[in-house]
Formats: sequence, C-alpha cells, structure tokens
Amino acid sequence: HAAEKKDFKVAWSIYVGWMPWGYAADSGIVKKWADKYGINIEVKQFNDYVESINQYTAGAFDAVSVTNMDALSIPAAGGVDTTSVIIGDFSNGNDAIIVKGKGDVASLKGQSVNLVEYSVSHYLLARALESVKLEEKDLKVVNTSDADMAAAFKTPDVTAVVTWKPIVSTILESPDATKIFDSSQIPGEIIDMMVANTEVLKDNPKFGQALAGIWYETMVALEKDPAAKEAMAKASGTDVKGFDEQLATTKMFAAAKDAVAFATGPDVKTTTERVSKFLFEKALLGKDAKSPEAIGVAFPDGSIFGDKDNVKLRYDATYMQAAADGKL
Amino acid sequence: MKGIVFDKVWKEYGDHVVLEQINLEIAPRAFVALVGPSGCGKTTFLRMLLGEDTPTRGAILVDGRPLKPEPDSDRGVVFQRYSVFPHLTVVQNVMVGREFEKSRLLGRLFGQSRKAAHDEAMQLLSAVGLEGHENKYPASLSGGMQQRLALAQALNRRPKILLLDEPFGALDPGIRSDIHVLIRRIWNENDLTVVMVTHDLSEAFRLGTRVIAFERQRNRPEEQERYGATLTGDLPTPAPPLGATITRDFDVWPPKIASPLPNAEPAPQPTNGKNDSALH
Amino acid sequence: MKGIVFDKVWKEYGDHVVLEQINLEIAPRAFVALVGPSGCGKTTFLRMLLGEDTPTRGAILVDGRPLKPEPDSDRGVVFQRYSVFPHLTVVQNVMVGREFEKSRLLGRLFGQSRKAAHDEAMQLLSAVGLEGHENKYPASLSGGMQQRLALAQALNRRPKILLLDEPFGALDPGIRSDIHVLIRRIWNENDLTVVMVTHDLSEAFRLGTRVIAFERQRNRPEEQERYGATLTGDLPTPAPPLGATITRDFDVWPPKIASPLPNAEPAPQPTNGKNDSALH
Amino acid sequence: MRAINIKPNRGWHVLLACIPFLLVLVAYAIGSSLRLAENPNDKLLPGFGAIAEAVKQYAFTEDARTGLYLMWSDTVASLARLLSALAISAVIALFFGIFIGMLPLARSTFGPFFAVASMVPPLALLPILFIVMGLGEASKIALIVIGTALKLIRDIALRVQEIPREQIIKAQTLGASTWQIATRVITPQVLPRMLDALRLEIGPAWLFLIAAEAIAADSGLGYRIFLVRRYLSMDVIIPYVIWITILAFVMDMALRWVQGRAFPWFAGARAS
Amino acid sequence: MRAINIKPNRGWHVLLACIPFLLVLVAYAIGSSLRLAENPNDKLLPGFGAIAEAVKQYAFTEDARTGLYLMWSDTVASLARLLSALAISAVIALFFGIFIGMLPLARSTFGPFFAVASMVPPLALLPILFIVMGLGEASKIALIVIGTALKLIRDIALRVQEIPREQIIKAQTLGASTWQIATRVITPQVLPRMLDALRLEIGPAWLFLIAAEAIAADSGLGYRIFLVRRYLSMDVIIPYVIWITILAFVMDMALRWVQGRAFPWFAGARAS
Ligand SMILES: Nc1ncnc2c1ncn2[C@@H]1O[C@H](COP(=O)(O)OP(=O)(O)OP(=O)(O)O)[C@@H](O)[C@H]1O
Ligand SMILES: Nc1ncnc2c1ncn2[C@@H]1O[C@H](COP(=O)(O)OP(=O)(O)OP(=O)(O)O)[C@@H](O)[C@H]1O
Ligand SMILES: [Mg+2]
Ligand SMILES: [Mg+2]
Repeated sequence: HAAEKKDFKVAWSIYVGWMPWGYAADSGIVKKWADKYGINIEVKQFNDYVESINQYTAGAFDAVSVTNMDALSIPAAGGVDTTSVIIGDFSNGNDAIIVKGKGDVASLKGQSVNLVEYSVSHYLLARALESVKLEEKDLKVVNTSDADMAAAFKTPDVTAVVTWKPIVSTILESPDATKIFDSSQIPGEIIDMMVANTEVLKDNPKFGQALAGIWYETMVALEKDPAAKEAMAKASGTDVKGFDEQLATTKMFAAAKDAVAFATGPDVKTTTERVSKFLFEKALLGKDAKSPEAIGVAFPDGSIFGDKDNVKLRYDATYMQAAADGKL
Repeated sequence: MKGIVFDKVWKEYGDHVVLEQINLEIAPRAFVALVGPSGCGKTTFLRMLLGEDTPTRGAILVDGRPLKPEPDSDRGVVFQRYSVFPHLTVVQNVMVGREFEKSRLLGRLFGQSRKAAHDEAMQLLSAVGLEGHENKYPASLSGGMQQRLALAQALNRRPKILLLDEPFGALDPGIRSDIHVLIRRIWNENDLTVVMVTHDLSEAFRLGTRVIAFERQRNRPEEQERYGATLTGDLPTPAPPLGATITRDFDVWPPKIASPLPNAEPAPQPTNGKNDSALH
Repeated sequence: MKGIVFDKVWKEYGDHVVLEQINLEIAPRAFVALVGPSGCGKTTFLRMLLGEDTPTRGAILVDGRPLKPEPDSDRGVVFQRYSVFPHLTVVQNVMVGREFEKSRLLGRLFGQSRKAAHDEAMQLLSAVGLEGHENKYPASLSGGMQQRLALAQALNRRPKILLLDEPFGALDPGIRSDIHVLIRRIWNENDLTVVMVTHDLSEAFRLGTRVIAFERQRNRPEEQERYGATLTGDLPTPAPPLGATITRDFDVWPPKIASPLPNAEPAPQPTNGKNDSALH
Repeated sequence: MRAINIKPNRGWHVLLACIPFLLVLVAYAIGSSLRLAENPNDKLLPGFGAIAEAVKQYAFTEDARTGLYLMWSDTVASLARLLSALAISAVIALFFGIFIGMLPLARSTFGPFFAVASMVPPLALLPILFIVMGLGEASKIALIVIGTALKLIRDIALRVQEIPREQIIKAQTLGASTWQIATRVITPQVLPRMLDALRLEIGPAWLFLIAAEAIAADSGLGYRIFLVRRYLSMDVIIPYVIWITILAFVMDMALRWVQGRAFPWFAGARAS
Repeated sequence: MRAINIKPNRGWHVLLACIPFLLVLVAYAIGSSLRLAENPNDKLLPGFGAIAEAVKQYAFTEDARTGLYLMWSDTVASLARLLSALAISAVIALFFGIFIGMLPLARSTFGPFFAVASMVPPLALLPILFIVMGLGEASKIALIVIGTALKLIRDIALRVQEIPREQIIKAQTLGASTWQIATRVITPQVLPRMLDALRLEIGPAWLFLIAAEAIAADSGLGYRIFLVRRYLSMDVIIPYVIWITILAFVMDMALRWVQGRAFPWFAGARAS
C-alpha cells in the first residue's frame, strides 16, 4: 500500500493543454511548490501519449495528464483507482473530422476514415455519426498513428481523417481539406486533466496541493508572460502564432474557480455516461464488463455513476477549490 | 609467324617491377614448363598470356597477331584450385563450354543439341577417367579428380593453348603421377601448346619439352626482406628494384612425344641444358 | 615402461571405423614418421596422442601411465597451418608459453621475469634462424618461416614428445629441405620423441628413425567410393566397414643421429625394411 | 580437465538448453504474482491464466463483429506482407547485387551510393514514402523492402566478389559472355548464399513490418499489438510476441531447409 | 570486350560514383518544384531554400530560452545514448560471445536461448522495458542494447568458433588454462572481428535510438524528428535524416580506422 512518501513522478505528453507542465518544470515553478510542501516532484515529458498512460497504469508514475475518456478506459479499467486533480481545459474545436474536397458528416457513409482507434478521435466520430443517425458500421475505420496522420492525408487513398491539433492545423493548410465536424459541437465532452493515483493522493494530500499550486501559477504565467508562451510554443515544435491558434480552440480554465464550476456542474455527469456507453460498445471497459455501468465514477457532489462497489475514477474538486480559495 | 611471342615484355605494379625484359618465343605444340621461386611472377606471366592482365611495356603476339586483351575460348586454363564450377555436376561442368558457345542467350541446350553436347562431354570424361562420376558434384570428388575434371572442361572447347598454373600442386604424390600420364596423353593427342607453371622441378623435367626458369636477377637469400634488399647502401639515389626475368631455358632432349610415361619412371635429368633464351 | 604404448586401440566415429587394432610401442627418443594415404586416419592417430580425442577401445600409455585426456605442456605440436598466433609478434609467440606457465592469472610477465622469458625466446629464435624478425607479425612471414616459428614456440615449454602433422606439407621443395636440417638438429639436441605425419615418403625416410605406414586393410582403388565399397553384395548382413591399421613398420638402418643432413642429400632407400609391427 | 574440453553429451545438451527458458518463465511467474498480489487488476505482467484466456479468445473464438479468428487473420495479413516484401527484396537485391558485384563499372557507379543509402533510417522518411506509394499495402511492403533490400544488395555484392576469380576466368576461356557468366555461373552460386543473407534480414523485416502496421492498418500482428497497447493488454501482447518469435524462427528454419534441398551442392562447396 | 572486363580508372570511378547522388538530387528538385508550383505552401518536399533556412535556424541560431543550438544539443544527446549503448552492447556481447563460443557447456546452455531471443521484436516489449528501467536514459540505452547485443553475441560466438582449433590445441600444449586461452588467445583475436560485427549494428542501433526517442525524451535527433512530424515539417526532417546518415557513415569509417590502427596484425591475418 502506498504510504506517505516524499518523491513523486508526474508524466505529461505534448499537447496544447498540457504544455504548461513542461514550462513549469523548466522554469522552476515545480520546484518552488514541491519545496513548499517538502516533497520532490519529477516531471517527465513523453512524446508518446499512450505510453505515458501505460506507465502510469503500470505504477511507474503517480500522476499523468490524460483525457477523461482515456482515464476511464486505461487506468480505471486497468484497476488503478484514479482521481482527477485538475481539470485544465476541454477541447473546443481542437479535435476535428476533416475530409478532402466538399462534404459533410453524412457523406462519410461508405468511406474509409483514418484515425487513432479507441482514442478521443474515435469518440468524436461516434458522436458526429450519432448526430446524423449513422453508425460506425456504415463506414470503415483504419487505425493510423497520429504522428503520420498529416502525411497520410496527403496520399490519394485517404479521404477522411479524424485527429487533433496541431495535426488538424497542418492538414487544414491543404487547400482541398474541409473540416466537417469538430469538438466545439460537443463542448465539454473531451476534457483534458491531470489525474493521480487515488491511494497516493489519499496518503499524500500535499502532492495534490502542490500540483494545483503549480498549475495555477503556470496559468498566470501563460496569460501574462509572453516569454512563457513562447517557450511553450517552441517546446511543442511550433511558434507563438501556431500555438495561439491551438489555444483558440481550447477552452482553458485559467482560473481555478471556473474549473471548479465545470467539475461540479452537470456536464461532467452526462459526458461520463456517454463515454461509458461508447467504451462499453468498444469492449474497452474490461473483459468482464457486463454493462456501461461496470466501472463506477464518483463526482465532487458525492454522487456516483455506475457500479458503487467498483469506483475507479473520481472527479475531485478539493484541490482546485483550495486554489480558488487561495488556501495552498 | 606461328606460336607465342613475348617481345620485350615488362610488368610492373606501381613501383614494383615484377617481370623485366621477357623475350621468348614458344613454338606451336611445345610443352613449356615454367619454374621459379615463389613470388617471382610466374602467375603474372600466365595472367598476361590469358589476357587477364596486360604488360606494362612490350607486346605479346599469338600466331603473329597481338593477344586479345581478355580471356577467350582459344586459350584454356586450369588453376590449382577453383577451376571447376561447384554448382554443376561433373558432366555439366564439361558440357557448359559447348552450351556457352551454342546458346548465346540462355547458355543452355535442349533436346538434340543437348544430347550431342552430353555425349561429347561423356567421351571427354572417360578420356580423363571420370566415367561413372558424371552426376556427382565437384565437392564430393577428391582433389585429383577435380583437376581431371578441370582438364576435361578446358579441353572441351578445343583450345589451341592450354595454360596450367600449378595444376597438381595440391595433390598427393601418388595421384600426381597418375595425372602426369594423363596430361602427357592429352598433349600428345591434341594440337595443343601447353604452358605449365610448377614448383616441382622433377615434374617440370618429366613433362616439359622445354623448361624455363624465372628468377630475380640479383639473387637474394631466400626468405629475406624481399624488396628492401635492392635498396643498397651508398648510392645517392636508391637503385631501382629489379624484376624477375628468364635466367635459364632448357630444351629437354630427346624431345618427348607420345607413349604414356610408365608410372614409376625416374625423373629425367636435363641431358642437353642450354642457357640461351630463344630470342637473345 | 618407458615410451609411448598403443594397446589395442580402435577409433570409430559412429559406424565408421577409422583405426583398427593399433598396437604400437614407441621408444623414447625415437623419430617416428607416419605415412599413409589421405583419410586413412593419421591425423586421428595424432589427435589421440594429443589427448584431443579418445580411443573408442584400447588404451594409450605414456611412460607407463594412461595419457592425460587433454592436450598439455608435456606434448608439443606443430600443425600444417594455424599453429602460431596471428595477433602476437614472433617473439611474443615464443614467449607466450612461458607466460602461461609463470603467470596463471594474467598470462603476462613484467619486469625481470619478462626479460628472462624474452631472452630465452630470442635464443630459440636464433636457433631456428629467425633472429631479426622478432617484432614482425606472422602474417608477414613466409610459410617456411611460420613453421620455424611454430617449432620454436612448441619447443619453448621443453616438451617430452613433439607431434608434427604434415608440418612441411605446404612448403616449397627448397625451403623444405632447409627446414629438414633444422628439425633433425632440434631432435638431436633435445631429449625428444618425435611423431611426424607426412605425405612424402622420401621425407619420411630422410628424417625418421622409424617409418610406419597406415592403410585400410582391404585395398580399394584410389579415389573410389570410400566406404560404400565395403558393403559387398551377397552377404545377408552388410560386412562391417574396415578401419585402417599399421601395415608396414620399418626401422630405418643405420639409425640416423646427429650431424645436419647436407642440403642435397638424396632420399635414402630403406636398407632394412621389416614388415613386423613392434608389438605383434 | 579444462573447462574448454568438457563437452556435454546429447541428453545434457537438451537439459542445459532448457535452463534459460525455464529461468525466464520462473522470473516472469514471480514478477507477475508479485504485481498481481498488489493489484489484482494489474495489466503489465498478467498471470498465465489470463494469458491463456486471451489466447483462447483471440485464437480460438470467433470475433463477434467480423466472424474471424483474430489471431489467424492477423497472422495471414502480416505474413502476406512480410513474405511478399521479402520476395521483392530478394529479387531486387539479387539483380543489383549481382550487377554491382560483377561489373566494375556498376560497382563504381552504385557502390558508394548504396553504402550511404543503407545508413538512412527509413522510418524517418515515411511521409515521402506515403506520397509515392499511398497508404495501402504498397507502402507497408515498400517500407520492409527499403529496410531490408539495401543491406541485402551490399551483402550479395560482397558474396559475388567472393566467387573465386578463377571461375570467372575459366568461364571466359570457355567462351562465356558477360550475360552468360551472370546467368550460369554467378546467379546459381549466389542463390544459396542469398538465402543466408535473407535469414539475417528476417529480424529487421519483422521490425519494419510492425512499424508499418503501427502506422496505418486494419489487421496484422503489429496492428493488433499497437492497438491493444492503448490499454496495456499485455495478456494479448505477450502471446502475440511469442507467436511472432515462433514464426520468425520457423521462417529461419524453412530457409535453411530450402537451402539444403534446392542446392544440394552447396553444403559440400561451402565446407571446402 | 566483355562488360565484366571493363574497369574504370580512378577519375572515372569518382565521376561515376557521383551520378546516383546527383540523380536523387535532381529527382528531388523536380518533385519539389512540381508540388510547390501547385501549392506554394506544400510542406512535403520543401525547396532547397526552405531547407537551408531550417538548417540555419536549427543548427546556427541560438535557442532564445536555453541558449543552445538545437541541432547540436540533439546530436550530443543522441550520440551519448547511442555510443554508450553500443559500448555496453559490445562489452556484454564480448563476454557472452566468448563464453558461448569457447565453452561447449555454455554453448549448450545459452546457444538455443539466444537464437530464439534474438528473434523477439524488442519494440513490442517496450512497455515492460520502461517499467523495469524507468523512463530516463537507462531505458533508451537498454532498448538499443537489447536490439543489438543479441545479434552481436551470436556473431561473436560464431567468430570465436572460427578461430582454428589448431590454435586452441597449441595453446593447451603451451600449458594455457581455459582462462588464459580466453584472455590471451581468443579475446585479442576476436576484438577486431567484433568491430566488424559492430559496424553492421550501427544501422539497427540508430533505428532503435529513434524509436526510443520517439516515445519518451526531451532531446535527441529522433525526438526532434518525431516532434516536428506532427507539423509535417519536412524542411527540418530532411536535414536531420541526412545528418543522421552522415553520422552513421562517419561512425562506420571510424570503426574501420580503429580496427586498422589498434590491430595492425589483423589485415595480414585476415588476408591469409
Ligand atoms: N595485382 C597485383 N598488384 C600488386 N602486386 C601484385 C599483383 N599481383 C601480383 N603481384 C606481385 O607480383 C609478384 C609476383 O606474383 P605472382 O603471383 O606472379 O608470383 P608467382 O611466381 O606465381 O608465385 P607463387 O609461386 O607463390 O604462385 C608478387 O610479389 C606479388 O606480390
Ligand atoms: N570428428 C570426426 N567425425 C567423423 N569422422 C571423422 C572425424 N574426424 C575424422 N573423421 C574421418 O576419419 C577419417 C580419417 O581422418 P584423418 O583426418 O585422420 O585422415 P588423415 O590420414 O589425416 O588424412 P589426410 O592425409 O587427408 O590428412 C576420415 O575419413 C575422416 O572423414
Ligand atoms: Mg603463382
Ligand atoms: Mg591429416
């Protein structure tokens, strides 16, 4: 069992909503807050998002940056009780469905669609299809690595892709690319957050507090300090202009109180229900899952979705609240 | 002018003079045995005759015409090793020459012409004593049998000149004398000029109608620094290194012809050694 | 009981009998030359004497004790090739035996003891005529020099028995007779029993005090199917294949000792051939 | 007796050979049970039961949606890619290898180029490959071909140059043209040696296959591994990896067998 | 004259060697200008000017924040990983290779295991590797080591077995123990041959380095390539790939140079 400890490891991967973590580590914000709570925090960057979640699930890391859907399907379904410490943003256009030439969602019928299977892209596609009464059966999904999506779109046999920024921006530079659906049409359903191992957190609340402290100080830097933004832009392989473009479609909760409001609001619950259903249909809730409710999800107000005896994902607003109240 | 003529031939590799001023006339149907210490350039001499290498200076003429500058079917060759093709059976090894000739594109014969080539090859094989082995691969033959095969293979295209580079150097003494009989018979029965390099003096005198010795001109003790020794002391500029050339040239008398040698015949001594090379 | 004794030794590889019923007693200080056709088991015989291989049946005794079942420093060896270490210079090749002996862990000597080993090696090198070459690597030596080096290296540990497997098989005739002189001198000057395998009968008679011939018992024509021939026709069960054994055993008379052979000495004929093997 | 002279007999040999495999199994079993004791849902080192369960599901149960046995359809898809890529690679390499190894002019022209090109990391140039070949089977096969053919070419060119010069001269004295030397002397001798070179490329070929399938595919062993990697299903990945290892090993043995069968002269020629 | 007998002289050799490189350049230039004519913003085949611009920015402009020249710091990071991995690989392989090649007992025990293990695709086992080795440099180095050492071990074991038996016997008749044979006879002879084997592993080592850096790193040539790949910045990827090729080529030449220098006896011994 996780006992009180001093050394913590945080994994993050390159994505616009998580770039602050890298900046916080480089600029000393992490160290400042860790020192304040008398702990050590190592922040590790991953190029490969999936690998970072896997490492967290396997216990090599105490916290990881992840989307709500992946938090449910990977660590939670893998038996690792996980708590959402910080809700950083939700995707508000970052994820998009793009076709070559003209078209709309209904025209996807019968086409091949390239996307990263079982990722939020897959979910976005499912939601888009739902809106025009289509099903996944009506088209063909081809698993394609995100790193190669931009190049893939340039090939003649690829006609539709679902992916996220910055790849979306790169693809949209092609004159023949048309965005037909994006996450701003399902606002608040693709949530980017920092999650931590529940047990670790229970035994070491300081860790959660430090994470919140780090995050909101970095948010201030992002808003106020152009150098900070430039550093983040550079680290994500682009420039400030490109980074701003990505930020524009990301609903950042720069202020802790906004994040608390979102976390305690009703959207999270309906989203959880939708995502669970999607994951269940894809058999991603575990082999033994008999229904979308197989994995319990707890919300800040104490209510629980799904199996009360198998709660593995917990939305917790305590640390964000503490930040909002200036109690860190 | 018939036969092979070496006219003031030099061979150098960079600074290293291998052969120096070779003047030589080889009569048609001669059996020339070439002897000389290791590294003196015997193989180089043969390579030039093959057309594999060209003289640095001088010219080589065959029947009055300059030598073709690449190996061709008018000159057959047998090396000490690697002469036969390991992926072909014995009879295929012999036939292949005819196939090269008759089938420019495929290098393979079929039907009637194949049968003719096969029969011809079988005759040659029986001439060299390999009947019954025709479907084996060379690797399963002994060294002596492989060299017989190489001979049969070389003879198949009826070359005018047969070049042998220590063909029996790797064989046991017993097997060697058997094959000596064979090569004499072949030479007797065909219109063939033979040039054979050998390490073995007794072999040279037993087989050759003419024995030619190559040597570096300044005799240096065996197994000494090879070229350094030529750079002698007190000359202001180093003396140019010396190449090998013909130092002795015997006509073996009486010129041997016909009749296989008896197996145990003692090595003949040179009865009429002359020390003049043919063109001097 | 002194010397080397082979007591009813058989050697088989699976079904294939290589050596059959070898009975032999080799006196101390003998120089035994072993001859026989290729593949008859001469190397196998030597390997058993080395301890590299063990007899299938029978026993080998040295000075009355069973032979150590692995090569060791009481038996020196020189092979036709690969005897010396290519990564060591000439003098290091000779010294290394002493280094193995004196420095169990590092296999290297330093300071005074190194100097002693070095001096000793230089003496041996001058004995085999390699002074002045001590800092070269073997690859830059000629074949003859490499075999001299292999001899010096083998002698450095002062073995009681020296085993030679066609040590001069790959050398030119001229170089070969030089080294014959050397090996005779070494044998004369040391308390050494020599067993030498050779293909060359004249070499055997020139050097050996005793010449032993191995042969397969049923003589089959050279270059025939080797083992198939033993499975003769109409027997209900196939006859067991035959191994080679001692067919002749000459004491060369008068037993040769001392005095280097003159370079051009003609091959001595066996003056007193006996056909009994020592233990029969 | 010196350690160097101790030789195990047949029985001991088999016994000894099993030891490291057993050790790995035991180490895995211990590691797995330790992790499972801590978190019964741990996915990193699943127990043997869970692995057997996954194998049953993937190899012996029809997939509900497609009606296929996933492991077999993945195997078929991957092997089809791998084998056709290796075949193409072999043909290209045979052509260029003989061309370069045999003709001094070709060697001068292409030798340095292939020496440099074989150092290019092919994965990094995937985008260009996609444009040229599209995203379908062609580009996957092309990736494997590029990853293996350059090595093969250099290898075959070397083997061609190892053919004793004596044979080339002999062929010429038998009247062979360059074309005849290529087709009747060099090619048949290089073929069995190419199989040796090909065996060395089986490992890299699998690597590139997995990489290609990870990038864009809807079936294949590499596809499946990368897909289930998303939720760390080591219970699927481990049997898939073992299966790939077995396949690679069998291919290696098959090539050796073919070599012995198709080129009966080769064993003897190589030994001498 | 037969094509096989035509040999270019020195000058022609150099000229001919340039042709394929020029052809690739020209093909690229044409492809690039065609695409750029169609879409001036095309990123797939950037013009030479754009590439030069990117090189200038990455290799010759200080990064504002860190004060580093990105291409150089990437190179240092990658080379540090690669070289230390190759060094570790060489040491491990030398030890096991000699052990297995020399002792029949060790050969029986580990031979089959390494034969099978070398067929395992290491990339598929990355997650386990990361858990065991952590995410730092160790796991990247470990991936390269695993990817290269197994081949090296088998290669070295083969080379050890190629040392003529005569030498081993000779050493024993000179009184050498197994340990002395290993240290004074086998190791020094295997070292230069190991360099040959190592040269063959440079390519795979880069492959594994790039794969490792693609997953978790914050610097390195492979990291950068994968980072900018999202933006399809071929203007950065292409010079990086060329740079990697050059580095690999230089490493190859360096190993050859070391081989000639450190083992003066080897060239002669190999020729004979
Ligand atoms: N291609 C070459 N380049 C440079 N030197 C060469 C070349 N070929 C041969 N030599 C040198 O030419 C000399 C003669 O070599 P050659 O092979 O002709 O001697 P040889 O008389 O046949 O010797 P052996 O009896 O050992 O076969 C040797 O010193 C050799 O090193
Ligand atoms: N390890 C082995 N396994 C099986 N057969 C062997 C082995 N070693 C030797 N033989 C066989 O034993 C026979 C004798 O071989 P050996 O090498 O002793 O002959 P040899 O008299 O030295 O021949 P050569 O004169 O050619 O050197 C040969 O037929 C050989 O094939
Ligand atoms: Mg020669
Ligand atoms: Mg022998």
